[in-house]
Amino acid sequence: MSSHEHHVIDLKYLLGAAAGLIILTILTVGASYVEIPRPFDLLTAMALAFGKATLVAAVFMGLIWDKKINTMALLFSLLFFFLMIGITLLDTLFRDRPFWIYN
Amino acid sequence: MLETINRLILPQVSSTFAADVDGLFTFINVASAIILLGITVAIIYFSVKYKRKSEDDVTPVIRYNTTLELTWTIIPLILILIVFAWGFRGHIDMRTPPSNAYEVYVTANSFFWQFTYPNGVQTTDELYVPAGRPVKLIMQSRDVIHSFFVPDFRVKQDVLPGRYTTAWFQTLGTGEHVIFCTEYCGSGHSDMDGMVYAIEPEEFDAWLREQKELSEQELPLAVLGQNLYQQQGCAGCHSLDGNVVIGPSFQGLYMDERQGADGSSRVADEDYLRESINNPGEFITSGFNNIMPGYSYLSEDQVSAIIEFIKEQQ
Amino acid sequence: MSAATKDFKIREFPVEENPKEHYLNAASGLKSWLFTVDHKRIGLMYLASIIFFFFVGGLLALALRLELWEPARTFMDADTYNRVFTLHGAVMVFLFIIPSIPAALGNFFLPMMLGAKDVAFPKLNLLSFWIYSFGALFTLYSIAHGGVDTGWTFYTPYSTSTGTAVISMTLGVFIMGFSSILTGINFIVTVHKMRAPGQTWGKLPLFIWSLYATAIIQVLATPVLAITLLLLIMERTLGVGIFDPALGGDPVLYQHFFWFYSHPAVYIMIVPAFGIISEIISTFSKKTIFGYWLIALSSLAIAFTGFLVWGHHMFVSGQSELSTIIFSFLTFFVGIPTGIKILNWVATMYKGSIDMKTPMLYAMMFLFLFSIGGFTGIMLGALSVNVHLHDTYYVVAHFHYVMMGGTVFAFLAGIHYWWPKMTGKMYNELWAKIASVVLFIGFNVTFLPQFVMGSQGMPRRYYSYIEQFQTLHQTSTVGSWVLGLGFIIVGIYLTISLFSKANKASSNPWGARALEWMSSSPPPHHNFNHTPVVLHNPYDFHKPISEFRLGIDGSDNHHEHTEVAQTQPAEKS
Amino acid sequence: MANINATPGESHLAHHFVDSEQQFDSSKLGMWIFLVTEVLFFGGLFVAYIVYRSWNPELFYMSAKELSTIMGAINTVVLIGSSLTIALAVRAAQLNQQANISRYLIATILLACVFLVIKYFEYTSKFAVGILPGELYTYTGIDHPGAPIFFSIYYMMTGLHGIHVIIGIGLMVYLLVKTRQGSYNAAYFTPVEITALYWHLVDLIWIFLFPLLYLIE
Ligand code: HEA
Ligand code: HEA
Ligand code: HEC
Ligand code: CUA
Ligand SMILES: [Cu+2]
Repeated sequence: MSSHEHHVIDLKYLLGAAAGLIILTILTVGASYVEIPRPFDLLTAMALAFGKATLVAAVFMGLIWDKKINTMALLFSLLFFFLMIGITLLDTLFRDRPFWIYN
Repeated sequence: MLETINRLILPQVSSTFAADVDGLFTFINVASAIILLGITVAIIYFSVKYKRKSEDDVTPVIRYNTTLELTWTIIPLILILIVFAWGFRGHIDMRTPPSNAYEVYVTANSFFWQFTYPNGVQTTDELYVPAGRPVKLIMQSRDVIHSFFVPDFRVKQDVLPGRYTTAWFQTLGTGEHVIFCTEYCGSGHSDMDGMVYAIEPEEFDAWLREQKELSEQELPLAVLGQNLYQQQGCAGCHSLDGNVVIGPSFQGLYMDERQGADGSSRVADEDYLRESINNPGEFITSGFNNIMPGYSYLSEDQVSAIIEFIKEQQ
Repeated sequence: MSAATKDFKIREFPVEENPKEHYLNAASGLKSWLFTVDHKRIGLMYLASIIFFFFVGGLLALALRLELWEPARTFMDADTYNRVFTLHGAVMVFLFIIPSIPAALGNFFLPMMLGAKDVAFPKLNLLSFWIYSFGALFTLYSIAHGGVDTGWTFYTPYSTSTGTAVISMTLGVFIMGFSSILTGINFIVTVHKMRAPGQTWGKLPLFIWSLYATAIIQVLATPVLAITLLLLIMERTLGVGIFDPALGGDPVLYQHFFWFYSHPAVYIMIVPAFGIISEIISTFSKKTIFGYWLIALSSLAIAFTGFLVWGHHMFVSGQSELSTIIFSFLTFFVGIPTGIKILNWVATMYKGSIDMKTPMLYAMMFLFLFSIGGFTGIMLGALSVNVHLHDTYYVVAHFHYVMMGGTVFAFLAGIHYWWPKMTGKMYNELWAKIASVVLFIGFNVTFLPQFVMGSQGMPRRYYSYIEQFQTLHQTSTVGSWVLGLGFIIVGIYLTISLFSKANKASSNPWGARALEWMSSSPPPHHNFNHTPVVLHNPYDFHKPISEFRLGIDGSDNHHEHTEVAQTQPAEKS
Repeated sequence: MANINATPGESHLAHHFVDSEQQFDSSKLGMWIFLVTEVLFFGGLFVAYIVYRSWNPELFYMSAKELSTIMGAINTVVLIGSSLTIALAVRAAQLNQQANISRYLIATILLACVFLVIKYFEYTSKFAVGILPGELYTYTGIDHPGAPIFFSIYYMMTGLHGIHVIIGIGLMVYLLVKTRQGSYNAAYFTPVEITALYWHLVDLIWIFLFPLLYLIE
């Protein structure tokens, strides 16, 4: 039971992912020149970035073919990152607003 | 009996929301005590009853009991919901000053409190308030974070640099109550205390007027300087009798040869004193830390008054 | 590693009593310790360092208490006092309690309980010890250079403006953070990949479950502390101003960052202690643990919930009302899984065969003291009450009850429990019991009065105080001496037990069932002389002990692969 | 698990592992967990970024204008390229193509250096006009009371990222030396694989930094 079982990623996937990444980069830059109303400009940019991130993680880092636990580790880190941001924003965005029950 | 215990372990009840806080405090204590007692009794009882008799005692296999598990999930769950709701309700009161509250501006400095009343009167470390009327404090810090705490009122709020925070209270009657700083702020943190004097509203109005008149009087420079010495909190760090408190004493300071921490030395003439007050970090006297706040917001006249006062301390 | 045990022939491996060869004499000389990759030796080195720093922290605490004898100055000035409590807090938290149970006892026993020869990355483990020592050096350096006077929380803007050695101290803590992270990574991977054949998740000892939950917190929270301290260092050196209102920054944001780590960190401190208690209560009651899965999973529940409540340290900091309320609400939910643990432990004792040996005695004290600490935590989580109690001695008493009464008492329980396994020697039971009672009394005399004075409004971090509090402070100070006396007794009888000859321990003095007891005392270099196989849950006391001593027939752990490993430059990971 | 007693054909098996698959999986899981810590490490800075951006949207808009989109975009492409080359290096190792491992590693190192050189030019052009972090900030082109804050965050984020790039280069140089010594082959390439994972993460973080710092409209 040794290492030749490791999945060798097909060349076409690697090149395809790279191409996809370049295209998405061009799209990202392009989108920044288009007037998109606020929050949506940021959302578009982030959606594109997440698309790119998924490509890197899934193909380059081989998560598609890998043990599920590794994917879970990555997702967990994101979950906690979002918790950190989300809960902090509950403070910083609502500082000058008293809680609705008050008054 | 609970009441007696409370009086022993809690400060006096002197504001409108203190009683509610104490009520929740008691509730949690009693509930906890009951559960704790249950646990302790069980432990002791089991240890005695099921004491090991021999090395090959056989014990039953009990892995799980849904009813029990549910019981000790649900009862605590109910208790915490009560505690949350109660604390939350109390907190609403604490965070919503009535709109007719009397407003006082508070400035926290290392290590003294300045109170500014609507008519411009200022006091240091002494807060006068009309008894029985809601008072709202609008607070800001001039340097690091401090925290305004009056145990008798159950009021506490951090005071931040660069931003206002507020607190409010309404006393139940006249009285004197101690103020503590409860956010660690350096050498003088434990000395950063003060007093709230709740006095009858009429008395308060009279006091306010009197202070206003006093402040408008033409005073000799040195006397004005002495007032500022008290008001601006210099007294917290600089003594007049030669003792070192946090900073060097003012006694004999004028025209003295001062040794700097960097080895240089300077004569404490008027220029030096002005600089030391406005920008104390420029020249650090040896043996001391660079902790004195700058007073560049004082007017030229005020600085001169202080200098005149320092000159008198020979 | 899901191993189908049926592929192998298994047989019982009797345990060798008082072996001639074991990990302690497998090699000798200072170098054989400092550069060892044996998890057991690394564990012991951690243990020694941790005990050393506990004494440093303890001496600082005695100094604190002594200074508080008189309302004004007793024997040190305000600046010294401020440095002393900062160092006490920082040493106790970062150098003692965070590494304490995981890095010392965990390192020693995690691989043994899994039937593994070592942790997954032994070199990383050694590196982690060295990083810890290196970080500790920075801390000592900052003590030598005037100390730090910010409090262990390093709140800005005070920490960016004070003239003390903040940078070297925070750098030290930053570095030690990596040690904590590496230990966490090592443990997670070891638990996932190196369990003995047959050891499914449902057959893991609860100490492993607790270390696993702890490792998850370490891995997720510690990096945030690292970035926080890095920002603080940048703030002091370059004035980046992210936390400085003068440059557009916000000091409250610092507190979010700090507590995002430091609240979960309190569960780094306590969850491993829970693990020890599970082992001990079951063993000394000689009874299957009650609610195995609930105890196991509640560790994970605590770990997860622990990430959502950090703002309860900031109720009066000026954060928004919305977050204040949400944090308060979530805070209480940690109490539920914790309570489940406590009550399951109590239920385990029911109809047991209870033997009040020293570890069990400590475990009972733990239950009592930690419950008080936990309930007062609930008190502090209640919004309106917190406003009154925040930053008073009530908080000081709360966290000493959970950290000292909880973690330290559990740590003591663990040390006594595993002492025979680690050293091969038995301590004096009578003296151990006397010491535990002295500690218990001393502890309560020290910290109960602090609840009272805190409720009355005595603020913490106060070098001087108003006279009203003097009696309570003096009682507390006297208590701290009783504590000191207790620790001196512990130190003496443990040291004696090491050097006396007559008290050799058997391999399983308590009649426990977990794997580490199925090896000799002290264990051999490779933990077991065979590859252990697990059939039962480690608390199945009704199964014959021989079924816990199984191993793969013909397997020989002695020198399998070792020659190869030594000649090859083994890879780093 | 079948070969508990297998004689170690793979010389890289450390003594405490049962077989090389266990060892490989362990290393990989270990690396992934390390990457988790990296995500949260950078995560702190992203939180700071988001909080300050929500407070000062105008400032972020004005400040981002100072950064060169072209340079940022080029660097993005460079990093994506380097991710591809290191993935190819892993592939080469899996396929036992010794020479290709070296070749791709060199390509990755070169691309990483290109990234740093471009970053260097970006930094110096900012320094030249007084755009420095925090207190050192002297630039007057942005009319906003909290003007330094954007660039403080910018320098912290890109600086930390840059340090990761430098560490990555160091690791790859080490791999290159080892490859030349013939240490890696189809049976054993764990170090290449986990370094590649690390490098991809460096790329991942840049993928987020680029739109957040350079492309604010
Ligand atoms: C080991 C460390 C440890 C542990 C385990 C805890 C556990 C808890 N802590 Fe504590 N805490 C600290 C260490 C710890 N804490 C430290 C160091 C500080 C101060 C830091 C500083 O400022 O310097 C602090 C401060 C602190 C505060 C801030 C106080 C302030 O500054 O204003 C709060 C507020 O909510 C709090 C709450 C809690 C709660 C709810 C728990 C819960 O986890 C407790 C849960 C346990 C129980 C509830 C008991 C058992 C349960 C039952 C028997 C079932 C029945 C239960 C119910 C009915 C609820 N803690
Ligand atoms: C693990 C954590 C831990 C532990 C175990 C302790 C243990 C103790 N702590 Fe501490 N403490 C903290 C963590 C801890 N503390 C923290 C985080 C703070 C907050 C700091 C801050 O505000 O920033 C704090 C703050 C703190 C204060 C408040 C200071 C203030 O706010 O002004 C006090 C005051 O009483 C105190 C006392 C004690 C005492 C008496 C012990 C005792 O339990 C100690 C018992 C140990 C010994 C007595 C040592 C035994 C040694 C000997 C007997 C000497 C023998 C020597 C030789 C043979 C050479 N601690
Ligand atoms: C927080 C404590 C603190 C406060 C409040 C404070 N000072 Fe100081 N002061 C110091 C310290 C410490 C020094 C010595 C270090 C230095 O030179 O900066 C000092 C130095 C001085 C000096 C120079 C003395 C010398 O040694 O040559 C003068 C003059 C002075 N202060 C005046 C004032 C005045 C006037 C006020 C009030 C308006 C004031 N200080 C408020 C702490 C304080
Ligand atoms: Cu001001 Cu503490
Ligand atoms: Cu907490």
